[in-house]
Amino acid sequence: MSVGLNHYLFLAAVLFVLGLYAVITKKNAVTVLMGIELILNAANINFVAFSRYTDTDMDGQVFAIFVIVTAAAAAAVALAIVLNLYERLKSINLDEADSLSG
Amino acid sequence: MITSAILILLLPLVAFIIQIFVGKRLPRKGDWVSTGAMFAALALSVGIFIDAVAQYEPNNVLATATWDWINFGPVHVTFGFLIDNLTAFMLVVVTLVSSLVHLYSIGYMHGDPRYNRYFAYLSLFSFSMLGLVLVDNLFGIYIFWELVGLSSYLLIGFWFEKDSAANASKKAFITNRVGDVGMFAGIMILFSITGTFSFNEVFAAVADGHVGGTLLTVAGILLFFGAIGKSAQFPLHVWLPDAMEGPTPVSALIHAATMVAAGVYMVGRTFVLYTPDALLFIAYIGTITAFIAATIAIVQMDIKRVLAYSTISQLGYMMVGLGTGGYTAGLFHLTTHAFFKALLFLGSGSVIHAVHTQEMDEMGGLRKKMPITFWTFLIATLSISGVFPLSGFWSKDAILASALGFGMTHPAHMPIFVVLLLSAGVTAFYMFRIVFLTFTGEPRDKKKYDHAHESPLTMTIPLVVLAVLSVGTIWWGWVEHMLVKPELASYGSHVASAVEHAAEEHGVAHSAHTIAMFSSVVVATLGILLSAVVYFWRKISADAWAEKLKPIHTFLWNKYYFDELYAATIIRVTLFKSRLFAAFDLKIIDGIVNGTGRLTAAFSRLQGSIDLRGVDGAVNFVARFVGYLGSQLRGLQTGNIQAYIMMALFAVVLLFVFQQF
Amino acid sequence: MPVLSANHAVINALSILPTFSETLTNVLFMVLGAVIITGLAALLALVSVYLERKVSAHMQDRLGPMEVNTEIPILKNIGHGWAQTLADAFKLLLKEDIVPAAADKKLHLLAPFIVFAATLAAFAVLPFGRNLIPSDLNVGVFYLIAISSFVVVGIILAGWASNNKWSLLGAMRSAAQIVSFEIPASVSVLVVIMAVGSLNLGEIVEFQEGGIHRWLIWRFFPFNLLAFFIFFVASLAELNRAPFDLPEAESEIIAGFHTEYSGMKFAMFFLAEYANMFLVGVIISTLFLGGWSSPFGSFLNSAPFQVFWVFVKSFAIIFVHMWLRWTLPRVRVDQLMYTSWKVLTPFAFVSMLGVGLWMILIQ
Amino acid sequence: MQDIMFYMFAALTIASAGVMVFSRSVIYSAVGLLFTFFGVAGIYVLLAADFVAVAQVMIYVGGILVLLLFGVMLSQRVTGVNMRTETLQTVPAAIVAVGVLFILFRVISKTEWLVKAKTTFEPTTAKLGTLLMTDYLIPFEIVSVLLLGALIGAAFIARKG
Repeated sequence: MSVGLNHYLFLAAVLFVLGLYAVITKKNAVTVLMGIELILNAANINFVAFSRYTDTDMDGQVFAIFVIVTAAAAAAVALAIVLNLYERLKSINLDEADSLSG
Repeated sequence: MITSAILILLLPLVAFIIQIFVGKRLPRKGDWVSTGAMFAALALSVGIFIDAVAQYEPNNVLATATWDWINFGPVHVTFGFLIDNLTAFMLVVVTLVSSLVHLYSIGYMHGDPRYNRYFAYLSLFSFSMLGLVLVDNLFGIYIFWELVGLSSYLLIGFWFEKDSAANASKKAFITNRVGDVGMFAGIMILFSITGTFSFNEVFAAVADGHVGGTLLTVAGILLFFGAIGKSAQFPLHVWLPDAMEGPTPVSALIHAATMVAAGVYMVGRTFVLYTPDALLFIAYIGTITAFIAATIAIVQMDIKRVLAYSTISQLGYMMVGLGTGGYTAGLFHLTTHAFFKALLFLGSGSVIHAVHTQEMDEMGGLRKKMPITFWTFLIATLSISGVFPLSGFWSKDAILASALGFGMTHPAHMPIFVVLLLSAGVTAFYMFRIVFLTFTGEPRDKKKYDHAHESPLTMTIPLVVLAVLSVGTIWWGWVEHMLVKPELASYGSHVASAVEHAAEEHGVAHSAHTIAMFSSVVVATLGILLSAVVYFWRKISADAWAEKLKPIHTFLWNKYYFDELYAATIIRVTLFKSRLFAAFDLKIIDGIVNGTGRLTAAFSRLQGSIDLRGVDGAVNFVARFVGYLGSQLRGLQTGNIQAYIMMALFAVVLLFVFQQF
Repeated sequence: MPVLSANHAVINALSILPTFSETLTNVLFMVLGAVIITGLAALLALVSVYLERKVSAHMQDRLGPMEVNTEIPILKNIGHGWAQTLADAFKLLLKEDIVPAAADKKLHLLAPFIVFAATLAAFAVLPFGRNLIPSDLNVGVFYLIAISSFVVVGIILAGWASNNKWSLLGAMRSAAQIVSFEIPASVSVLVVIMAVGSLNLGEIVEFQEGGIHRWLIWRFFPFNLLAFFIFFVASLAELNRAPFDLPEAESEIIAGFHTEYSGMKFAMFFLAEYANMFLVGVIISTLFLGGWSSPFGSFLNSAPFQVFWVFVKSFAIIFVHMWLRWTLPRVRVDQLMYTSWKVLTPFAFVSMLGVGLWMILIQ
Repeated sequence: MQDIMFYMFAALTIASAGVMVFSRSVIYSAVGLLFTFFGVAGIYVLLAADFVAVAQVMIYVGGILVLLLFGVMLSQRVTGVNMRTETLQTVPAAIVAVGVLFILFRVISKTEWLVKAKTTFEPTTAKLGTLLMTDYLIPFEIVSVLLLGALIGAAFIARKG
């Protein structure tokens, strides 16, 4: 069976789930961020794949570019927050940032 | 021609940028940058004007240029310049007065600690005003309209160390905003119907009848609200007298010659948009303004305030001119007024510069000390009083003729003319009151009199130039040809209006002209004579009459109690509303919150008591169960975001499973 | 890349056997191309190293390597120690590979490969002649900027994996420096892209064909000249070369990120550095100096000469790099950052604005 | 050929993503991420999105990954290879992840996509540029402002410490 849209979607699904797993399980804030990047990449693969395999001109690629750029902004802000967290807690483990605990 | 228009616009802007950033470090603090830029703009404007005269045609459009500005989906906004006879005329007026005021300011503002900033603001103002004149669309006008408002705010509050100046600037800005809201609404009404801001397209839509009826009347009146604010018309005129806290050259440029005339210009520019009903509204507002301001001016003692009220009154005249169909008359008066009123302000500035006071009580007899100032001031006074053959005579006469013609066709509206005529007499009276109190008689403050001296050359040259321009016997003829009223759209029969435009009927116009001319001269002479009797020969004591007419005097002295009225109504209501909301927040919202808190507390107490009873052994099992559940739920609230994510996803999975099987 | 131009539908239509053979040819072509590029890069790096030694020696009034030679008859007469770098390269390859005990062995090994691979990957799009572009990408310039960012990751990994303070400091300095200078460099590249209206390197060169006066460096005077200078200075910094060689400042942090490297792995860093120099030379000559096109218009502009011109221009740039290195002292860290953020970046934007306005006004 | 390339890149992507997720060292995760990004870029190339592919490499590798590495180095004891990240709630997470994967696979395979593959490929850059400046102008401007805001905000937060 030659490669078609579904293959790309499956690939994206696997990436998405891996990212999700990283986000849920990792204690280290930076690793969690990496997981988020994986999720965004998975979404991007979907965008580009749909733009290639359906009749939607190039809108998917435009969205992919927007996602990439927004991810850059998010990463910058998130890392600034991580550095701040480190200043306060001397640790970037997310389970220690639980001042909202009930 | 578009190139020179862009240059005219850019020169003051560049001067502003240079001044605001590096002005302090330039030699002479950079006053020559702004002044030079203005004179260059003047030269270019004169060039455009000469072109306009050379290629003369009524309503000739000399040049246009349009660029795409905002362009998404169906919304398509362009930006551009429009140069026609009116623009060419206004360009010369603005650049001429502005460059003379720049020159004058070099002497007047000498030694001020924020000298360069003053010139920067002046340049900013000139840029905005020229932009206002040049743009070809309503949106552009609105933008520059706000920019002039901003520079006016900055300049009124230029000496912001004084509380009065700071307050005056705020008052001017806020009052203007009130009018601008209306103007914006008017623009948006037109835009929502026609889908364009461009004058030509909107006018075309009106001419085709796409827009009309009551909606157009409303839009016109709303647009005029902007002019009410900016041109200090009743009932938003209260800011202009207070604006005299700014430097006097600023008063001359902004609050007499150009910015306040922007409202008149705007009405003139959009003249074809106004339905007969809207024009009638404009005419009545103008009449009321002209009369109220003139009467207030009689009793004021501060020389600049008198001039301010006189400005308001003259702006009212212009509005009447436009409102009664005298398009040419209104815009002509704008021009002549710009010159003689700028001259009056600059003259008063010269006096203030010499005696360091604005109270006419402390002046007197300055004629000998300041001959140039006196003679130029006298010329301007004669002009504003409407004495033949000075420029004010021609323009005011044209407006009176227009009003009379209107009244003759529609006798119900005759009071407009009568009130205007009366105000003309009052104008002559209070203007000569200034002259007599300031320049003749015995000096009332000897020390200040001895100290006084004629102003330096940079200040007197503008006076002389403006005086020459105020004489202008030859004015009327060709102005009439330059500024021809645009073709009025046929408003369709469905517009219920009793008003027709009188000035178009030649027979009436001619007889009206003759009558108006004679009556205005008579009234002006009466006013001057009365003034001379009271203040020059002192046959009648002003103080005694003030005592006799105490109630009227107090009423006028307090400016019809407008400020008090606003304080008692609008401001009071606003404050009351704010207090009401604060109380609402404090009592009701906080009450709800506190009530919830108390309820929760009560609920907790209840739970506590149940717990207690459980411990007592009554319902042991239930208590333990509740405790267990509580601790379990507490465990879920970890504060750890990852746990939350997982729970949410778990719910998603469960949902899917339930849905599928 | 063949992949890009491959037509999905056509391939599907073919039967299995031709598909396989085509695949095989494609793979063979790719492997061959990769081998050629690698060989070329290594060769150019060797030549550059040799040049550096000789240039520095002559600048310091000495001779440099003179002795090493071979017994092969013709080559023997060249002299001037031409085989010195070759010998050094063999020496490096044969040396023992020392890995510090506390180092992270896998990453320690991976880092030089990333750096070297990124450099080689960049070679894939360099235009050596009108029909001599290994892979004529539509987004060539963009690809070059993108692929060079791999180097940073390799350097950081190298510094961290060595588990050595100097290495790590050097790596952080290097990364910060490269990232900072990437901005003015990219913006000045944008200037060229705006002027040409294409990201394709071949089209950029074709835009400049027809003699020296059509080179982009003279266009939009002086904005493109400004962009050229900015790109040149930024490229010096991105190469970690003097006067911006802080990551390898011997007196402060020994040798920076490759302090703990020796033998083969060190050779890879070393080769990558000099291959990068050549890379920058080609990029500058392509973007600003007309690339393969002859300075005399159509005269001397045939295919072999095109390669010749690329090499001449690139080595001229490399010579200036060396000249600067042996003339200028090293700047301080704060001066370095000042140069990037407060001098080069604003001027790069000025240049971009200037060209943009120019183009709008002319239209 | 195309298919083989796809499987190669997919394998690279998933394997390195696996390294990223399951490795205990933060740095190894970062390396895994590097190759994931590279693999995804390859996938884009296969999807005829050359500009997006290069943008992916430039922004993710050159920007975000370097930023992440800096973040790691500035917020841990720098020297000492021991740069571990611990994990929590692995078992429930694994269950949930498998569940989500199951859902996604089911949805993907059950849906009838309106597939209409394009057979001709033209250069994408110019078209993307045109789209960004016309149909997507407002998102483009908003993203620009967002980026500027993020830049200033990040610098401010990080500086205050």
